[in-house]
Amino acid sequence: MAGKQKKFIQGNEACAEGALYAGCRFYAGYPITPSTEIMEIMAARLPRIGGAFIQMEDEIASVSAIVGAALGGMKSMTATSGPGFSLMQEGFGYACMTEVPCVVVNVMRSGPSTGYPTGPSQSDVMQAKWGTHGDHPAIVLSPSSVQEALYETIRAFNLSEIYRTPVTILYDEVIGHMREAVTIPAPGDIEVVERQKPNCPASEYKPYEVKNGKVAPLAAYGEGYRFHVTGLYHAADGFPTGNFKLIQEANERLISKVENNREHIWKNEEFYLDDAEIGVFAYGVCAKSAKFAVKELRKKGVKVGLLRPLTIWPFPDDAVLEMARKVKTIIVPEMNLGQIINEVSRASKGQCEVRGLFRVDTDPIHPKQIMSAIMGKPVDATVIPNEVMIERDMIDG
Amino acid sequence: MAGKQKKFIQGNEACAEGALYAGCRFYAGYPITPSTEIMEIMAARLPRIGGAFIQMEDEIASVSAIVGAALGGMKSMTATSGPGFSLMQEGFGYACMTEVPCVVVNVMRSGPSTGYPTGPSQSDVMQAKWGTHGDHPAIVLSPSSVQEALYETIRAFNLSEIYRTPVTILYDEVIGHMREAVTIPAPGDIEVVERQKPNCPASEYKPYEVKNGKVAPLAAYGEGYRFHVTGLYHAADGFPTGNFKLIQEANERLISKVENNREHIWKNEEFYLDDAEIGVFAYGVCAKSAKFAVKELRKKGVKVGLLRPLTIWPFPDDAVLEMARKVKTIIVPEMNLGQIINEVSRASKGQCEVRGLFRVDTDPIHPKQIMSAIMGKPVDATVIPNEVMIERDMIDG
Amino acid sequence: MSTQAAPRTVPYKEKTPFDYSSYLRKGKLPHIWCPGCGHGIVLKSLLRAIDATGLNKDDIALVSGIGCSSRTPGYVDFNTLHTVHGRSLAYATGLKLAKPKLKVIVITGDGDALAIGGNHFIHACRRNMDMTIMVYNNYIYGMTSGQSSPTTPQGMISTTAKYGSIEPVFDTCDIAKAAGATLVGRGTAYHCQELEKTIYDAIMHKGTAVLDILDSCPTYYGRFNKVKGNSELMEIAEKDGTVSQAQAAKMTTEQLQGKLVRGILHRTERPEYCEEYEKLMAKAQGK
Amino acid sequence: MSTQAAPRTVPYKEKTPFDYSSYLRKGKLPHIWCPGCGHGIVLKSLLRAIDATGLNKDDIALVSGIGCSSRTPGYVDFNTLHTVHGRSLAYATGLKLAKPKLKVIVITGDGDALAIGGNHFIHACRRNMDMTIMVYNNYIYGMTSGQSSPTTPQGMISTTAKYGSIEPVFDTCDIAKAAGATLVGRGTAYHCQELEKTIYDAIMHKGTAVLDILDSCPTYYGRFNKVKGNSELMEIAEKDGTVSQAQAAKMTTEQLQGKLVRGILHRTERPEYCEEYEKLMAKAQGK
Amino acid sequence: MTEPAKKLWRIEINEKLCKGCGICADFCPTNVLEMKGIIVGVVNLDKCTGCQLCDLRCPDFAIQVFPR
Amino acid sequence: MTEPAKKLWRIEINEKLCKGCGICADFCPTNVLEMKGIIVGVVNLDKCTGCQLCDLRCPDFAIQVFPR
Amino acid sequence: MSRRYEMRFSGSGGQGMILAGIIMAEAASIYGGKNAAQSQSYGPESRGGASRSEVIISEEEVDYPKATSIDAMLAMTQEACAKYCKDIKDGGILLIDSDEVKDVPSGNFKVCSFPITSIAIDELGKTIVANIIALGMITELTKIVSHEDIEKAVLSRVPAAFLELNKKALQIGFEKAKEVKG
Amino acid sequence: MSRRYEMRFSGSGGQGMILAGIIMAEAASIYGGKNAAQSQSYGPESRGGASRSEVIISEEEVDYPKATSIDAMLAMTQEACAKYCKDIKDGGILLIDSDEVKDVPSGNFKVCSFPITSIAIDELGKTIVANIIALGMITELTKIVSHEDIEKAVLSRVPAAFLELNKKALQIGFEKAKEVKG
Ligand SMILES: Cc1ncc(C[n+]2csc(CCOP(=O)(O)OP(=O)(O)O)c2C)c(N)n1
Ligand SMILES: Cc1ncc(C[n+]2csc(CCOP(=O)(O)OP(=O)(O)O)c2C)c(N)n1
Ligand code: SF4
Ligand code: SF4
Ligand code: SF4
Ligand code: SF4
Ligand code: SF4
Ligand code: SF4
Ligand SMILES: [Mg+2]
Ligand SMILES: [Mg+2]
Repeated sequence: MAGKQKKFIQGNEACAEGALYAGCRFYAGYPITPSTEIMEIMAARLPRIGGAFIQMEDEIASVSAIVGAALGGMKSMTATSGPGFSLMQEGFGYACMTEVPCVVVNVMRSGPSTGYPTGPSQSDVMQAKWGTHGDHPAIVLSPSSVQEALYETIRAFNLSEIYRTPVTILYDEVIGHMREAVTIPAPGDIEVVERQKPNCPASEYKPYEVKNGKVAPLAAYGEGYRFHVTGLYHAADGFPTGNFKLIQEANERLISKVENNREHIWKNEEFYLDDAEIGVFAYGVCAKSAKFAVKELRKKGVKVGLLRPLTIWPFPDDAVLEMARKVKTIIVPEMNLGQIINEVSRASKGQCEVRGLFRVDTDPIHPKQIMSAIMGKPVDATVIPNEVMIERDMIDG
Repeated sequence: MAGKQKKFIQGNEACAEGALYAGCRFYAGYPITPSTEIMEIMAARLPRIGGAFIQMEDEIASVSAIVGAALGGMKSMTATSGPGFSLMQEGFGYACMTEVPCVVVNVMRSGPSTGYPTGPSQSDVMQAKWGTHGDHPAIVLSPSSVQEALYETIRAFNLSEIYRTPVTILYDEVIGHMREAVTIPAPGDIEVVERQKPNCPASEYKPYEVKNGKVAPLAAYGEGYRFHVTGLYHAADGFPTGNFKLIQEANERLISKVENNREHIWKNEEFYLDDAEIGVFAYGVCAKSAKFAVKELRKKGVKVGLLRPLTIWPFPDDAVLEMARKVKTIIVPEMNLGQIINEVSRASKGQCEVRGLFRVDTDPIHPKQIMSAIMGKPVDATVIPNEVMIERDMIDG
Repeated sequence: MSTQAAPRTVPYKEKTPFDYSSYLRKGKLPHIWCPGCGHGIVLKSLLRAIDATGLNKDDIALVSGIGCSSRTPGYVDFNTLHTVHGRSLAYATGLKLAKPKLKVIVITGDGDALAIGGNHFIHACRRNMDMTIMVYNNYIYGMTSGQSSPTTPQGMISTTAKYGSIEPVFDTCDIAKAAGATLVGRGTAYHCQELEKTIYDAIMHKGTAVLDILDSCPTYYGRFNKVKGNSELMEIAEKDGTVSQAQAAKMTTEQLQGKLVRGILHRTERPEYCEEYEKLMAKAQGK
Repeated sequence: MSTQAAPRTVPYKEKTPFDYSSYLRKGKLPHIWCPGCGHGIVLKSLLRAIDATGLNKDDIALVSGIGCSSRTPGYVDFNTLHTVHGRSLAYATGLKLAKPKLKVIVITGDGDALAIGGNHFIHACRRNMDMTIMVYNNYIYGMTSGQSSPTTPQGMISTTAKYGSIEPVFDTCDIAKAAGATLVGRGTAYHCQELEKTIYDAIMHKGTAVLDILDSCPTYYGRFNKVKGNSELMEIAEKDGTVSQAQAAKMTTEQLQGKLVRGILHRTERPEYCEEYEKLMAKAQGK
Repeated sequence: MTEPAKKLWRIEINEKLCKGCGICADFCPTNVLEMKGIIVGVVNLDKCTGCQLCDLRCPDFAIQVFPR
Repeated sequence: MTEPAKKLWRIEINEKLCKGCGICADFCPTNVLEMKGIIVGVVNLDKCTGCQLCDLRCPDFAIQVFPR
Repeated sequence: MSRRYEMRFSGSGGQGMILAGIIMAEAASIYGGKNAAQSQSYGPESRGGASRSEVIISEEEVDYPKATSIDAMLAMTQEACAKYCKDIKDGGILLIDSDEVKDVPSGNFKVCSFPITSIAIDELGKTIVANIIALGMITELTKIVSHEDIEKAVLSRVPAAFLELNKKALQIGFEKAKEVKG
Repeated sequence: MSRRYEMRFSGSGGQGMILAGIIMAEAASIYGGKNAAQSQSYGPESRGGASRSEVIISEEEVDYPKATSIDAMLAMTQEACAKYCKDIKDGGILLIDSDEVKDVPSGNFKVCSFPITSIAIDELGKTIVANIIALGMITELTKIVSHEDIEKAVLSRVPAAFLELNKKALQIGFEKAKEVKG
């Protein structure tokens, strides 16, 4: 029965469905608009399937708790939005350093500080890469539809297990709250990567020992492998080290385990790029507007194409350079004041012009704005008809 | 008496001296290696001159308290290191959004998470720009000597008042703990920008009204101007707004008040750049090693020069592009695994080759490594003689 | 200002309506609170209490965090600071130490003060700065649409406790006292006149005063827990769920089961922080 | 495991040395602690107490934050987790809920638990998960070289209180109790055998047990405050500064002035969090 | 007992501010008020004692009772 | 009262671990121990009662007292 | 059907406009085999005030999820009508509840006016099903989904006890729309 | 003097090596009009273990603040000597406390050996001034700062009550160094 496998749900619900599908059995969180539905669904669903849900005292505690739970052997997750994401940065870095798999969702809302909590934005994309101190790896996925929110959440859990690193899912309030018909995969439909556990004798287990270029399996506490985990630089055995060489190696390995596997982590959609003379680089909700624009203009014969990264970090350098070599101009529409455009500029290595289109008024970039930008026409923000300009009252959830 | 105006002090002490000179009369903080001396000096000095010192319960409280104090009319400051800096991100964004002047010092230590606390690094330079969520301004200064720690701290306070925005001072543990003879300027020697207070009738005061392109004066609480401050998007009068247009404008203005004044905020030292064929781009302790290297190689006739930014953010795009047009290669030595090099790549617009030299083993990059890099020779980390490779025990301050 | 209550400037028994207008910012009403939300009632008690203190508006700072309750400062004509979620007390601490002459009143919610803000809460109590902390306790996160807070009673429904909450709860007053607050009290929106007096006492107190103020969120807490009327919700928790100290004195432990006591529950004297800091400065300056 | 203490596996009165080796990780000694640091003494009491419980090493998790005290887990052969400053209890909470069979023991310092970690501390107490929280209280931040902590007594010198501290202090036990901990106790490194029993009781307790453990930092606290000998420092604060409950019972309020009481100070029963969560799951599953 | 002379009261309802929560009506000791859709109305003015409770408990600054 | 037969004790000091803090010596009830530079030494073995206090209070796992 | 068919459901907070949008989108996507995206204005409206839900239906994947030029709109209150009617495209349809909307906007679109709330009270004794009646009407007026599909969608979203009530409401909607169409 | 003159003072935690470095650098920079930078190994050494302080003196601005090839080094303990003597340059000077350093390293540098600690006890009754004696010696051996400047620097760093003691210690250092030089 087709209707059975399909659900008409919000992006946030799809994210929760994806997490459950991927085997997430632990959620700790603190509510914040516009991510709260993820938490609320996990609160309802996890107890029904023997998973654990807990509301923590704040976001710092939340990210800490999911790392604790992951070390107890659970696939775990938390979700938040800008202010909470900022608070989680220290704990996120700890997960990177200790190589504990877990997933953090940031449903982006508008503004620095409290901003405009119910409005969407894409203003945390750079933070998702650089938010915590120190050199650390970043895998950040950015779904652009409700269905993708589900799929990319599964992928996030998988990548997190494969590379033993926290993975961030980043989408905007529009994706989080819109509803679409979503196919809920049946068990087995999509690969779910299970955590690799050690099978060596406990006495030989080294939680950070690289073998064949792969990260070490991660034992769970309480299962016979008594090991040590610390956020200090540590040797393969997990104990702190002050050895210069080991420190350098440890830090390099953290980065390279992701950077060396970029091809595996990258995921792009290319749309009408083959013969494009103008390229659009867009992710999240902007990619939707961009697709609309590209379709409309293609109808009119304009040679425009779209590169849509589903993996934002590591940044798709190769795909951008390839596009840059083909097109005259790359347009980068973002719901921020210019963030990922800097990466596009860098990655395109001067091979073409790069132009941004930025909007932070809490209304998504309109397809017409992108069409104007593609056509080289001035982009007027105020004539956009899709939202009524009114003094809205606000909530600051 | 020459001896009187000179003090032989650590970078951290110089930073505190600079703050006091600049009129800082409020310090709130939480200890963390390697920044703690700043706090300890402020604890000793402020009570003697009628200023306020308070040890807060954590870094979040610290950054909050200095903003509270700034709204009480005080020039205020806190200092921390990586983990604390991560925790301060939410509060930092609030200061950006509410346009409250204050100064945050991050003395960089090694590693993500707890890392190697007593070792230096430069691994928070990107975080200093992107650490908090949302689009926000960033002014980040990076002194490279003890004397500069003093001067740049004064400059930080001044810029913070001029642009009504928090300013970050970023230096590494080497600069923080080394001692040099420092000239303590006499009153009047260096300009100190005092906070501009309103002189309009209280009923007309709008704390966010831009006049003549300048930020509004900032009244202190309790002095007759009863105004409202919020981290929500707000109109010129300080009250929350949900108006699309005002939100867009408010956010753009936050960024542009800094970006439009880049020329004023930028500060670079150029060293042997005129005829250089190879350029080095270096800041903080790496700039010291770089200078050593440039001097040595110039003696040997190698045409190499140095661009040393004292303002890291806004990034010195123009100076880098100018250098890129001149040289064949830019070498970027950093005590991280490649951060500011991305900006150098972007800003040099493909005009020259950009090569990095990264070291994160807690020992500063050695001049010889930079010389090798300049000469195109392989850089070997292990032969560096200046530090003995031993298993050190560690502290995790 | 002394800990002794000064004579009120306006006699309260008179059956004349109180004129709030001089304390309200023009054009900011209606406020964002839902129909029947208790926060508005508490605000009015606060304004009457402030009026009674005779304090100058310029000398009062209202500091809040984030939450429905924390929107209070935007409506009233003082020095007002709406900060980030949970951190109001840290901002208030900085402000107060920078300008000790300000009377700092902190408006916070059960979530803002006791969940994310718990650490600043206990440290503010410990320091004993002259500061009034008003916890608008509606048993839920109102602003984010009804999740559990550290005061949501066990068994009750919230969007994060769909099977009934299993979370043990905090007693704001107990914690405040243990952490060092020198005045601790409780009031309710229902007992709005008594509350006004309690707030008055708290403001006049020299040191950190904490008030646990029970009010209601009909939109979420009431709705989820099937309490239909706004007034019914007030009756259950505020009217029937509490007793005055005088009443409590006459009740047995059994009778007190499940009841919260209103009034000033704890009052003691300890040196005020900013005054101690003054002395420290004098010492440092060799005075 | 019941709240009743099980018979000890090793009789403690015997004058035979305890063999720590099976609990120590090989090659990790000497530890980083300074000569005369109390942390080592407390660790030994902990190991003897654990031994007495008869618990399997695999079933014990030691979780800590950052600080000298928090370096403890690295030396001992359990499931050990050295986290970030102040957050140990949040990690422990996640771990415990994920694997309730683990006996979770949290090692933390006066700074780690009560300054930066204060919020997690009160919430852990509130939840009443089965967990032992050992606060190594040396009145100072040892790791960062001697700044004030929330337990630094007033008037004492630290690097951030050069004119003598004006900061009021927390009583760890009072706060733990007010926040809901179901067992609260105090011990000292000096009274290391008594401490061992107190720790034993705490571990055997079902629910959140908090111990305020007085020990010493001669390197900073002792040095700054001109206490020369390591033993002298222990004598002042631990031996002379505390009394047992039995002693306290015989003392007048005046005599008790300035003394802290050792022993199990508070013990009550409340449902344990993980067990409640089990019930919640059953309910959700319609069982 | 002689009844004291009845005092008269004037009840002002600010219709822009009243959100119709019904609190004033529910708690009026003499049932002077009654809800009319989403706004409160006065139905028994002569029973009003001027006790001010409606005003005191109105969350919206929407009702005030003046001596006539 | 007859004294019980004197029991004999063997005190083992791990010189690699002893940090010379002096705690064992200061608190030994019968002054068996004494500091020798930065290491503790046994000076009055025959006074040792085997009470184990030196071991119990040694922060460094450096001293143990065995029945001979 | 053009590449995208855009609908907007507007009214006040408690009138079930979001649910109406969801049901319509579900009828189109889950039962009708098309693609649909539904979004809503999120914010204080959920605490009263004008509320709005948008549905984009398409044979292809729906890209931009917000309305750009509206094919059909429902307005249950005056406030909502005034606020949101601006984006109706030439030739579009505006269905209004004539009990509430007195000030009928004019434009190059067709206005269908009907006392939806009173009918709900008169025929079913419950205002609560006014949104379902409206849904029936707009289904009939637009023909964007079939009667069967909308019915399936309605029935999957309402509690068991109210199946019949809602079924009736929908039928009333279908019929009244025919009247209105004339 | 070459572009930079590099010195290292090493010993154990409590021996005042960091202070010695600071005083030397201060003599050169504050009183001697040169530039100087002092740095130290920071870490657990401050709680005992080998400790180390480095001073770079230069007519020009000091750029790289760490030792690259050492002109003069002091070693007060065997451990420190072994750990840190590797970077002494050809023709450099190594001054060791012969009371402590028994295993004398060899290299293309000059080793000056003297029982610094015993002299401190014998002549001044206090081990605590051994570092100042050493400072006097190294001043005399290297001539990198003048006697007057080092004396000023010493006196500005010690408590008033100990001025004479330290002055004497410095003098002893100057003299003994002459003996050692032979
Ligand atoms: C760091 C952060 N986390 C979460 C939020 C979302 N948030 C806003 S208000 C609030 C809870 C408010 O509850 P309470 O303090 O009880 O106030 P009420 O709305 O009930 O008056 C939350 C969780 C936020 N704004 N910032
Ligand atoms: C976020 C953060 N802030 C500050 C620090 C620095 N720091 C490390 S340990 C410590 C205090 C430790 O004191 P306490 O918990 O009492 O432990 P002790 O060392 O006294 O045993 C501090 C402030 C840190 N590591 N991380
Ligand atoms: S959501 Fe609750 S707390 Fe917030 S305004 Fe509405 S009723 Fe009040
Ligand atoms: S610094 Fe203090 S607490 Fe830390 S190890 Fe040394 S004595 Fe112990
Ligand atoms: S004043 Fe009293 S009696 Fe009169 S309407 Fe108000 S509540 Fe009722
Ligand atoms: S209490 Fe106020 S808002 Fe509520 S019905 Fe009465 S007048 Fe209206
Ligand atoms: S066992 Fe007792 S008596 Fe013997 S040395 Fe140790 S402390 Fe002294
Ligand atoms: S207590 Fe231990 S470390 Fe201290 S002196 Fe005695 S044996 Fe050595
Ligand atoms: Mg609340
Ligand atoms: Mg401590």
